[in-house]
Amino acid sequence: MREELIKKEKLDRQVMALRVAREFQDGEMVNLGQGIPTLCSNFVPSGREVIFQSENGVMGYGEITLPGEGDLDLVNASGQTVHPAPGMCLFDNCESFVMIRGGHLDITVMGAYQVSEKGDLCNYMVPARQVGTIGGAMDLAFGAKKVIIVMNHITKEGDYRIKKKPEYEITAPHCVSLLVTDIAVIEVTDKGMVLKEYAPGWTPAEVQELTEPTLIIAPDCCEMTLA
Amino acid sequence: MREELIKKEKLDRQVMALRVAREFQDGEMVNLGQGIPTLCSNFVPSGREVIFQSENGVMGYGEITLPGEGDLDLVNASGQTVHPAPGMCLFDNCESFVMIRGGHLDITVMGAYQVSEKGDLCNYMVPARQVGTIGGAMDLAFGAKKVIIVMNHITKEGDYRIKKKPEYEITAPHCVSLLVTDIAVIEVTDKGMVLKEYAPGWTPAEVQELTEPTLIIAPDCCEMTLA
Amino acid sequence: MPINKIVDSFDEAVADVFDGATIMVGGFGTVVSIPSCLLEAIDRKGVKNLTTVSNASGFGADIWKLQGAPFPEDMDILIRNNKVKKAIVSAPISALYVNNFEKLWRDGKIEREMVPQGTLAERIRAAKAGIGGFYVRTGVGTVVEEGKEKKIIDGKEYILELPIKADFAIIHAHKGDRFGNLVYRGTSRTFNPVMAGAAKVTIAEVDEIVEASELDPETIVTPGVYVQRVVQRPRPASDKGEIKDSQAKESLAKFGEDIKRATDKQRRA
Amino acid sequence: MPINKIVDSFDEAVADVFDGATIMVGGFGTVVSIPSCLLEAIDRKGVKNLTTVSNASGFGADIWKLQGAPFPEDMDILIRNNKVKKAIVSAPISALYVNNFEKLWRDGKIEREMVPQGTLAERIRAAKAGIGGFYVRTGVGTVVEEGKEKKIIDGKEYILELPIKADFAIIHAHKGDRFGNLVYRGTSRTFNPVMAGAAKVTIAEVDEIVEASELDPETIVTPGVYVQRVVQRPRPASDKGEIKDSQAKESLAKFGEDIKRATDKQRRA
Repeated sequence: MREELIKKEKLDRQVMALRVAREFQDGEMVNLGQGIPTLCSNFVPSGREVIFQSENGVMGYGEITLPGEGDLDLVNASGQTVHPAPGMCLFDNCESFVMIRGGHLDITVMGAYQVSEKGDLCNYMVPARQVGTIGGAMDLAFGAKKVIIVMNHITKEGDYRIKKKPEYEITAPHCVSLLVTDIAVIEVTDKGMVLKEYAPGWTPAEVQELTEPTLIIAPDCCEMTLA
Repeated sequence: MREELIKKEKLDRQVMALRVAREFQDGEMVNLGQGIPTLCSNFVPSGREVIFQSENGVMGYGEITLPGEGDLDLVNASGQTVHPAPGMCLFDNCESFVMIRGGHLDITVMGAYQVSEKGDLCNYMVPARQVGTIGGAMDLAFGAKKVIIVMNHITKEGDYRIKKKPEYEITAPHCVSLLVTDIAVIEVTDKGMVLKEYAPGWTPAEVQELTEPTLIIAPDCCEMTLA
Repeated sequence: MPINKIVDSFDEAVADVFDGATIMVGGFGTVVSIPSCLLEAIDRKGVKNLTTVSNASGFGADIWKLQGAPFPEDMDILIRNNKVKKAIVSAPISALYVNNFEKLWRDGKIEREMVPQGTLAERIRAAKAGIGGFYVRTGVGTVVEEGKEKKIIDGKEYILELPIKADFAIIHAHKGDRFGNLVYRGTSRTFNPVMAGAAKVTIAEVDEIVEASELDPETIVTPGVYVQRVVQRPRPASDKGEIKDSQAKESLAKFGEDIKRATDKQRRA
Repeated sequence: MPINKIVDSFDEAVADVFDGATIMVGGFGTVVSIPSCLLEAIDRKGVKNLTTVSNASGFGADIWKLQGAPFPEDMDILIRNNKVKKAIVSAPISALYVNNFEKLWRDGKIEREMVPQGTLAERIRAAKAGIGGFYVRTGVGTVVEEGKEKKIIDGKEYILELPIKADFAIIHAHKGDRFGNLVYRGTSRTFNPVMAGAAKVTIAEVDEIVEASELDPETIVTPGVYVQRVVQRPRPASDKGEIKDSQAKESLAKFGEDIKRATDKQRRA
C-alpha cells in the first residue's frame, strides 16, 4: 500500500497555495516566503482584503505578474515580479525585520523539509546537500503570531517529512501551527497533530500511512474543498 | 578688580555664535543644540558649506527665518523656524540619534552651566532649580567627534562656571574640546585648559581672574577678530 | 471586506484607554508635532494614574494659543490635570519657564524617570522591534548608569537599556489612509514614527485622511502595520503644501518672548 | 567650497580597498538591487582575503544576463574569483542551483558565518547606530545560539548579538546627489539603506546622479551623512519612472526556468 501511495496523484503547487490562502482572514497581515508560499498572493479568497509582506521590503503587494508584465524593482521573496496592491509601502530589510521580529505580522507561510509532531520546524538545512541557508526563516519562525507550513507530505524518495522528532537542525522549536501538504491539512496542537482535511481521492488512513506521528482525526475532518 | 570684571562689557549671544561658527570647516556636519548654538546657522563663514543637523529630525537646514516668514513644520532644536538648505533631508528622532550615537557628526555645539578643567560637562541639571532635563545632550556629548561648548564665562552672580572640578551632576566626563565664552576661546587639552583668544578689550590676566583653573596661555594667543 | 482603520471621533479612538495605562505620546517640543486632540480626548475621558512616555512634558496650551495654533494642547494637559502618575521623559522642564511638570515634581506629586533622548527613542524602538535589550555608552559615568547592568564590550564600558513597553501610543501625522499608512511634514516626525507600533495599540491623529492610492508607496514613513486607528482633526487642514523657503507663516523665531508673554499672563491671572 | 561626494569612476571609488578588508555588499537576491559595477571594480583591483557581509552569495552573472540585466554581476564575482576568505551571510546558497559559494564551501576554500537575516540587518544597524550589542529571541534553541551569551529578560531567553563592523560598504541606489543623499526604487532598498553608514566608508552606485535640489527632503531614504562617495553607472538609466501596474518590462516570473537554462549552459560550457 505504501508504495502505491507514494506514487498516487497529489495536489500540485498551485492548489496547495490556493488551500493555504483560504486561511487568510480579512485584514490579516501575511508574510510569504520563497517557493510555494509566494504563490499564495494569487489566491486571496474573493471578498477578503489581505496584506502581503515580503521580507525584502514591501507590504501590500498583490498577484504575481504575467511573464513580461512586471517591474524588476517590485518583486516578492522568490524574485517574482508582482502587482502593487492598494496601500502598498516600501522599506528596507532592517525595517522589514522590525515588523517580523517585533511580532507585527499575523501569519507567515514558509516551506519546510521536515516538521515534527511538536511543531519543530526544519527548513534551513538543505538535507540532500548538507549545507544550510537560514535567510529570513528563523526570524519569521520566532516572530510571527502564526506559522503555516506548506510542503510536500513526503520526500521524492517516499520518506516521511512529518516526523515524531526532527532529524535535521531545527529552524525553531515548537513554532508550527498549521501544515498544508499535497495530501492533507494538519493542525499542530498540544495534544498532537490533528488531521483536519485530506485531499480529494485520499482517506485519513492513507494520510496516516505517509505520516510518522499518529494523527488525531478531527471530529469535523473532511475532504478538502477546492472550488 | 574681580567686581569690575564681573560688570565689564562682554560679547553678546550673536557674537558668541558668530565666533563658534568660525570653527566649522568645509563639509563638516554640525549638530546645534538649544539656545545660543542654534544661532550659529546664521553665521557660516562665507565660501564654506556646512551641514547642520538638529536632533528633532533634520539635516541640511540654513539660517533662522525672519519672524513671520517660516513654516512651523521646519524648526531647529530651539523651536525657531529655519530656511531649508540644499540637500536637506528629514527623519525621525530615532534616526537622528543613530547619527548622533553612531558617531556620524563632526561637531556638536551645546550650552553648559559648568565645564571642568578636564572637560567634564555639566549642562542638564538646572542649578538654580535643582531639576534636570537631559534631552539630547548626553547622547551628543558621548557621540559627537568634537564637543564645542558656548556659554557665558561666569554666572549672573559672578561665580565661576569654568571649574577645577565639576560641582553639578555631569552630562558626560572628559568630552569638551573647545569652549567659546563671552570673553574667551579656550581649548581643553590633556595638559590643561589653553587660552587661545580673548574678547576685544580684555586681557589674558582678566580672563584668568574669572576662571578657576589655571589657564595655559597659547603661544599664539590673541584678541578675537570678529570682522 | 475592505480594511478600514479610520475611526470617526477622538473619543471613540481612545474609548479603551484605562486607569493606570502606559501611554506613549508623540512629538518633540513645539505643539505642531503633538497629537493634541487625542490628548484632549484622554483628558476628557478622565482616566488617571497614567504612565506617560514622551520627549517633553509640555509648555501648556496658552503659549501655543498665542502663536495661533489651532490645536494647542501638549503633554501639559494631562500633567496639569493630575492624570499622570509617572512620566518617562527626556526633557521634562524648560530652561525658559517653570512648567506644570516642574511644579508637581517639586511638590512630590509626580514620579519621573529621566532618559537621554536617544536612549529613549531606542528603548521605544526595541519594544517595537522585538529587541530584549541593548547596550549603549550614553550615560556611562553619570547618574544615568545608576542601578543598571554594565558590560565591557570591545574594551569599552556600556550600559544595558531595556525596552519601554506601552498599552497605547498616540501620535500625530500629516496624512493617513484606511490602512494606517502615514506621512509626516517637515521636522514634525520627531517621536511619532518610532512610537508607531511600539505599543499594543497605536492611534494616529492626522491633519487629513486620504484615499488609499493617494500616498506614494516610496514616501510612506510609517507602514500601516504599526497603526491600529486613524482619526482626522475636526477641521481638515487646508493643504499645507511643500515646505518652501520664505513661506509666509507665523514664526517661532520669537519663541522665548512668546513664552515670557504667556508666563506674564499666567501671573496676572 | 561646495560639498561634492561624486567620484568619476568605479575604479576611483574603490581605490583604497585593501587586502583583508571587511566589505558590506548591499542587495538581497535579484541583481537589480546589487552594486554590480562596484563589485566588478573591486574584482578588477585584485584585492584578496576579503571578508564580505551580505544577504546572499550570488547566483552568477550568467543568469542575470539571460534576463537582459545591463549590470549582471552579483556577489558571485568575488566568490568565483577567490577573493573572499570569509562570508558573513544569511542565505549563502540557492534552493534551485549549486552556486560557486557552495562549491568552494564544500571544498573547504571559504569560511562562512551564517546569520539569520533579521539579526544580520540588526547587527549592521548596531554598528551604524553606536549600539554595543543587543538581545534577540531569534535562534534560541538552535545552532545559532552556539558560543553566544544568553540572558533571561522578562522570563524569556535571549541571545546576545554583536555589531558587525566593516571597512567599506558598497551599496546600490536609484538616485543620489552631491551630498550623498539617496533614494531607491521599489523593492530594491533591501540591505542598501541599513549598510549605508555602517562601515567606515560607504560607497553608493546609483542609476543617476541628480542636482542637489532635485530630491524631495521628505522622500530621501538615506541621508547623505552616511555616504562618503557616489558614483554613477556608465550608461545613465533612462528614467524608470514610477512603478505602475502592468508595466511592460522583462519579468522574473520565469525565475526558476531561467536558472535552469543558465545551469544547462554552464554544464555545456
